[in-house]
Amino acid sequence: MPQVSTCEIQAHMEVAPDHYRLVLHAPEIAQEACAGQFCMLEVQEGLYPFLRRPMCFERIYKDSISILYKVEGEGTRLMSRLSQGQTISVQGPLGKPFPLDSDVERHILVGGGIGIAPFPSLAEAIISELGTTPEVIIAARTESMLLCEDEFRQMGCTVHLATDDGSAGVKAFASEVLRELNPGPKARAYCCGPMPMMRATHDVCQDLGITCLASLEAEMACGDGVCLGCVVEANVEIEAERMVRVCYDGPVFDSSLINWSAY
Amino acid sequence: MPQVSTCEIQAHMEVAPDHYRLVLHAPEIAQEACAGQFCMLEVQEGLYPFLRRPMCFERIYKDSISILYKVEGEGTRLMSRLSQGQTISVQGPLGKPFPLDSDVERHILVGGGIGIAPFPSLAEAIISELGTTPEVIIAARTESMLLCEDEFRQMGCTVHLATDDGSAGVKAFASEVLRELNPGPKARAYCCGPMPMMRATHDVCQDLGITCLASLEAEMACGDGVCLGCVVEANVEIEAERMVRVCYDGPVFDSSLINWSAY
Amino acid sequence: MANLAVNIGGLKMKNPVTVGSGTFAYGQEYDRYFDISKLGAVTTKSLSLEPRAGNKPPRLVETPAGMLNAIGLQNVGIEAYLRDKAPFLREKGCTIIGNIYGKSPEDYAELAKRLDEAGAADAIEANLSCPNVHDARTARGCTLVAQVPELVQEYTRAIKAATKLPVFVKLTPNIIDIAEPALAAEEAGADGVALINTLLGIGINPETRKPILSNIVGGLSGPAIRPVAVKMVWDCAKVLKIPIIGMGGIGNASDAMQFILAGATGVAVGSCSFRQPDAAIKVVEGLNDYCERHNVENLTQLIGKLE
Amino acid sequence: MANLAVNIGGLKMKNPVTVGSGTFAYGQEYDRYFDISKLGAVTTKSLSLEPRAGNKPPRLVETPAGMLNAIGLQNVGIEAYLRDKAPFLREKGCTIIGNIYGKSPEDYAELAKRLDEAGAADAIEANLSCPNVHDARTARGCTLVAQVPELVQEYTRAIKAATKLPVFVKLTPNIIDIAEPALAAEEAGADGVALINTLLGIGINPETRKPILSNIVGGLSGPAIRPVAVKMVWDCAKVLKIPIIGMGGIGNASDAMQFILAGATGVAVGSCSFRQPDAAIKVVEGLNDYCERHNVENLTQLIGKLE
Ligand SMILES: Cc1cc2nc3c(=O)[nH]c(=O)nc-3n(C[C@H](O)[C@H](O)[C@H](O)COP(=O)(O)OP(=O)(O)OC[C@H]3O[C@@H](n4cnc5c(N)ncnc54)[C@H](O)[C@@H]3O)c2cc1C
Ligand SMILES: Cc1cc2nc3c(=O)[nH]c(=O)nc-3n(C[C@H](O)[C@H](O)[C@H](O)COP(=O)(O)OP(=O)(O)OC[C@H]3O[C@@H](n4cnc5c(N)ncnc54)[C@H](O)[C@@H]3O)c2cc1C
Ligand SMILES: Cc1cc2nc3c(=O)[nH]c(=O)nc-3n(C[C@H](O)[C@H](O)[C@H](O)COP(=O)(O)O)c2cc1C
Ligand SMILES: Cc1cc2nc3c(=O)[nH]c(=O)nc-3n(C[C@H](O)[C@H](O)[C@H](O)COP(=O)(O)O)c2cc1C
Ligand code: FES
Ligand code: FES
Repeated sequence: MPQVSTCEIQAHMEVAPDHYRLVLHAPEIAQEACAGQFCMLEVQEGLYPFLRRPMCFERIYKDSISILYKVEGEGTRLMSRLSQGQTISVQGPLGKPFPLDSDVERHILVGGGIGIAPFPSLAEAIISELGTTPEVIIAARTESMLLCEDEFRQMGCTVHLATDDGSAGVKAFASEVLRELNPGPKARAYCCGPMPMMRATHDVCQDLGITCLASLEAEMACGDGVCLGCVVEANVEIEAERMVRVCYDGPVFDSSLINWSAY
Repeated sequence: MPQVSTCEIQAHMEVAPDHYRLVLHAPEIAQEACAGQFCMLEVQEGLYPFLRRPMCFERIYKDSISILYKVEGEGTRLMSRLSQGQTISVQGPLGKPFPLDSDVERHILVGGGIGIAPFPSLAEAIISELGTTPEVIIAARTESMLLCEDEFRQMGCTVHLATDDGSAGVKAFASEVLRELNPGPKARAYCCGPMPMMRATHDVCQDLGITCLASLEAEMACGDGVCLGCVVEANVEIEAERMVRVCYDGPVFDSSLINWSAY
Repeated sequence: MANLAVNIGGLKMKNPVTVGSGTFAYGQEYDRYFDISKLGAVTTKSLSLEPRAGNKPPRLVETPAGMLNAIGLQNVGIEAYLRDKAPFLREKGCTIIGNIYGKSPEDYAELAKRLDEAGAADAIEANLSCPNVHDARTARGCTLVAQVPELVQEYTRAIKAATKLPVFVKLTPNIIDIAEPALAAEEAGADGVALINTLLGIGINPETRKPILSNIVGGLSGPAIRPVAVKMVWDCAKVLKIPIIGMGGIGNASDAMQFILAGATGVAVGSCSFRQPDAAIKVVEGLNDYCERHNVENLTQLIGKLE
Repeated sequence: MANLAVNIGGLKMKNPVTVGSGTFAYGQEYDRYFDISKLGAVTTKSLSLEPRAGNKPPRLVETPAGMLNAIGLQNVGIEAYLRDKAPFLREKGCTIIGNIYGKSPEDYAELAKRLDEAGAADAIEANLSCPNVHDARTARGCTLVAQVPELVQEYTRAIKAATKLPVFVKLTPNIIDIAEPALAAEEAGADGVALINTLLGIGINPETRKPILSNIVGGLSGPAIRPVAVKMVWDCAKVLKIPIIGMGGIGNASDAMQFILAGATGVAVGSCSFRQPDAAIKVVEGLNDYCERHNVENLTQLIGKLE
């Protein structure tokens, strides 16, 4: 069950320009959380910003969770000013986790920019629950924006880097790197990043005939399925609706369920 | 000239139940500030609360100022959560200071509850600029709410205590304590506190034929004379207006200029 | 425990607190945070005869102390509501205010009748004021039924004729004098009015130079609009005999008390649930605390008791 | 430096930024924070023929992302303005929009004439929409001149006949369709419209059970109402030929750009100055930055350029 709890900030550090890691003491939430789910953070007390901010779980520890985030606008800018010892209200875990399927032989995580955020916890879950080690494609604009490389290597993952400007790894889109890896039919891709990047990854997976699990983003108000603000258009009906809720029916969807032509 | 500056919190401590002292590094403002003036604090970044909060200067040091405040509502509650090292936006100094008159032989400061806040800096100014030591009447609901007693004693002031419940000092209103002190015609009273307390002090001073300088409170938006939100009714016209601005024409007024019957 | 029970035009509620239509879906999601049957009532998302897909995303913009939405009444339709949603609310023992939306008086009448016959609502709230759908074009300058008193009467009569359940008419703040449609609803037999729906607004992204909502215009809700809502409740309370359900930016008991003192018999928590999913039940608890603190035995004593 | 100059119905301004009447007094106070002559114009507090004492305090309530005020048009009167206030603005070299308020078309005409003759304003803004004074009762349900298109015409004509200065008519958001009075003003010869004035609202203190404002009702301003204001500017821009001065919750250049893209030629910073006294000049600087960042040579290119 999701809940709302006031959590102490255990650590808060800048990990790349404008990118931060926030570690929160959140035992109840950590206990329930699974990779792919997310939480809604109240950036500061009071009515500004009015809405909570959705953030996925980078890591899920025993008593705490970590969030990896990028300063985008006003809310995340205020968040970046929080310091250790302060508290913050966290609502979660929310949404559906990445499904873990033991039939899959090759797990390839494809993260673009801050879209890498849900994958450290997913890699951990794949390792601990399925006993295999996923491969990771980390893509970013430029070298300094490549996130979590060390984390993945420490877990034993093979890491492929790609940058738009070629400053590190190959100069290519993440989806192309995925294609080059020649994933066999028993492979599965997991992707998260900007919509065009996810769409391209979906297309590649369609070509290759493999399943692609995409973690979508949308503007959210409730984060919890009630406001119908965060919908995307699906190819099927979920709970009798075709406009499906990213927060509740997702954020993780089999990419073939999404009507990508709307993006 | 008043200004707006971002100031670091040098110290922040609870001095009585729900009462705090906030020390701010504010060199430009400290340099200009005089006892009786005030500043407008932005409680936290962003639009909540929407308006700044008026707070007078408890002490004015070389590079810093201190604020003594009581948690009243949402804004001061959020303020009380700030910690050392954080910054806060301060606008000031604003308003007219207490006039310092060397003809006055006996200065009696009368503070009710948190209304004591402007008097430590006033006592200092009287001592340093007029070379005399004021007397102070500290009144409060109960003993634990008596503020600044040690500060005044350290400056050499004679301190008279009064509580509503008799838990410390005399069980009497501040205005009555003032009357008992038999201030001669060359005495002057300075008062700050709840409106009824100031009105009573004004009445006593009228009886005694002495000048009473009252530091008024009013809801403020701009704190700077432009919105006309903080007016009180005067017996005279100030800058062609009878509804005078507490923030700009005051907050310190000769109490005989105020139409107390409106309160 | 103070007595918080109210009777809104025949609808008995154990406390005055319900939720804003469209901010609580059909109850299931928030039931994970608190027992929703403890609310005075649950108001459903607006139900239409056919399922509606709603507007294209983006549908939301955050604004200072509020938000704009242009959901466009996405809902499962009356059929799926009766089949999939109402049973849950009934099993929980909730009092249900069925909010309905249609394109004509006949639609509304039909919806009210079906809810009534199926026992799937205890009262009807007719949304005559959704800013995000434009099926019902009306007089010049007006785009909402609730802006035209004569239409309010026509719609209200049609609904009243179709059901014995209490009927509440939901009004819009996009108007000069909200008392006019409120009086029209009263004259036509409404058992109460609900106000306010959202204020029309636009959010623009200066960087892209585009409106943020796909629909361009959305409805503004949240604490930002609370003073407007309290004023409109007060305006209506001065002239109406039927009760009022007040809403607009209520997030805690103190907010709710503003509406009650201004003359509301019921109150609804809307957008504030999004930031605090248990806000509605916290309002119930807070109203009880308020009554105890002020030695008020029956909360009804305070309705309209602005001094 | 981008070219920010605009021409609002004959009033040339070096940039589009002015201030909300009543949020900047007569300029002196904020001139201590920045050189106010750098603004496109300074709009004065509403001036009346006689000095006005305004309403009794309390006159202010803070609200979420905004505030209610019921100042009641306290002002020094035209006489004292001409004698004590205008000279300061003139010496500074400010462009002046003289905002006026009266009880009849004749009052407005007289005020406009005196400002014009004394050279104490470069344009006239007629406040037909102050919610805090009730001298000018109008049609049923309406309490403001700006709610009644026929009255807007009558007042506008009277002012136009009295002065050669550009005349702007200030409108109220408490209405169904703001384009109606705006079109009425245009027809009657107005050189521009200014919008929005405040939304009507009430704040209640639940502990005392009393309204917070002595006047009970006040006007809501600040970022809370910004989406409503942007929408109304957009509504007017679609149908008007005369320019619009947009306002309502503008606190920075990005806010101002929303209004400009929606169709405003000028923008005014109101309540946000209270929290940041140099907000208006920061908007000027920010608009310049915006233009440079987007390679826009003349800001006028962006007026109404919502995609
Ligand atoms: C399920 C989910 C998980 C996410 N996980 C992460 C994460 O782990 N790390 C991370 O850095 N970001 C993540 N995001 C994106 C993050 O929520 C936004 O960057 C953030 O809300 C921006 O807030 P702001 O106040 O800084 O920006 P502003 O632009 O000021 O925000 C204004 C409004 O837009 C919304 N918004 C803006 N950008 C986005 C976006 N990309 N997605 C959704 N809403 C947005 C905000 O929530 C807010 O309501 C996630 C989004 C979703 C939906
Ligand atoms: C010139 C001046 C100097 C002051 N100096 C001090 C001081 O040194 N220490 C101190 O503790 N308090 C002082 N006050 C009072 C202090 O400003 C209020 O207690 C504070 O603003 C309350 O804010 P809040 O958010 O906690 O209360 P809320 O009740 O949540 O505030 C709501 C609104 O009411 C206003 N408000 C509430 N109470 C008062 C009040 N008594 N006076 C003015 N506005 C009020 C707030 O500013 C805000 O706009 C001073 C007031 C003025 C006018
Ligand atoms: C996301 C959202 C969806 C809404 N959907 C509906 C709806 O379907 N029917 C309706 O009558 N009102 C709807 N409303 C309006 C609310 O019920 C309520 O009248 C309004 O939001 C004001 O209350 P609030 O400020 O507490 O949210 C919706 C509001 C929001 C924010
Ligand atoms: C304290 C205050 C006083 C005001 N006085 C006037 C006035 O005298 N004349 C007028 O036309 N508008 C007056 N207004 C309205 C503003 O000029 C402006 O239209 C409104 O506040 C919306 O802008 P904002 O949200 O930026 O404040 C006043 C507003 C405030 C907050
Ligand atoms: S954010 Fe409300 S339904 Fe998804
Ligand atoms: S607070 Fe604005 S004039 Fe005093």
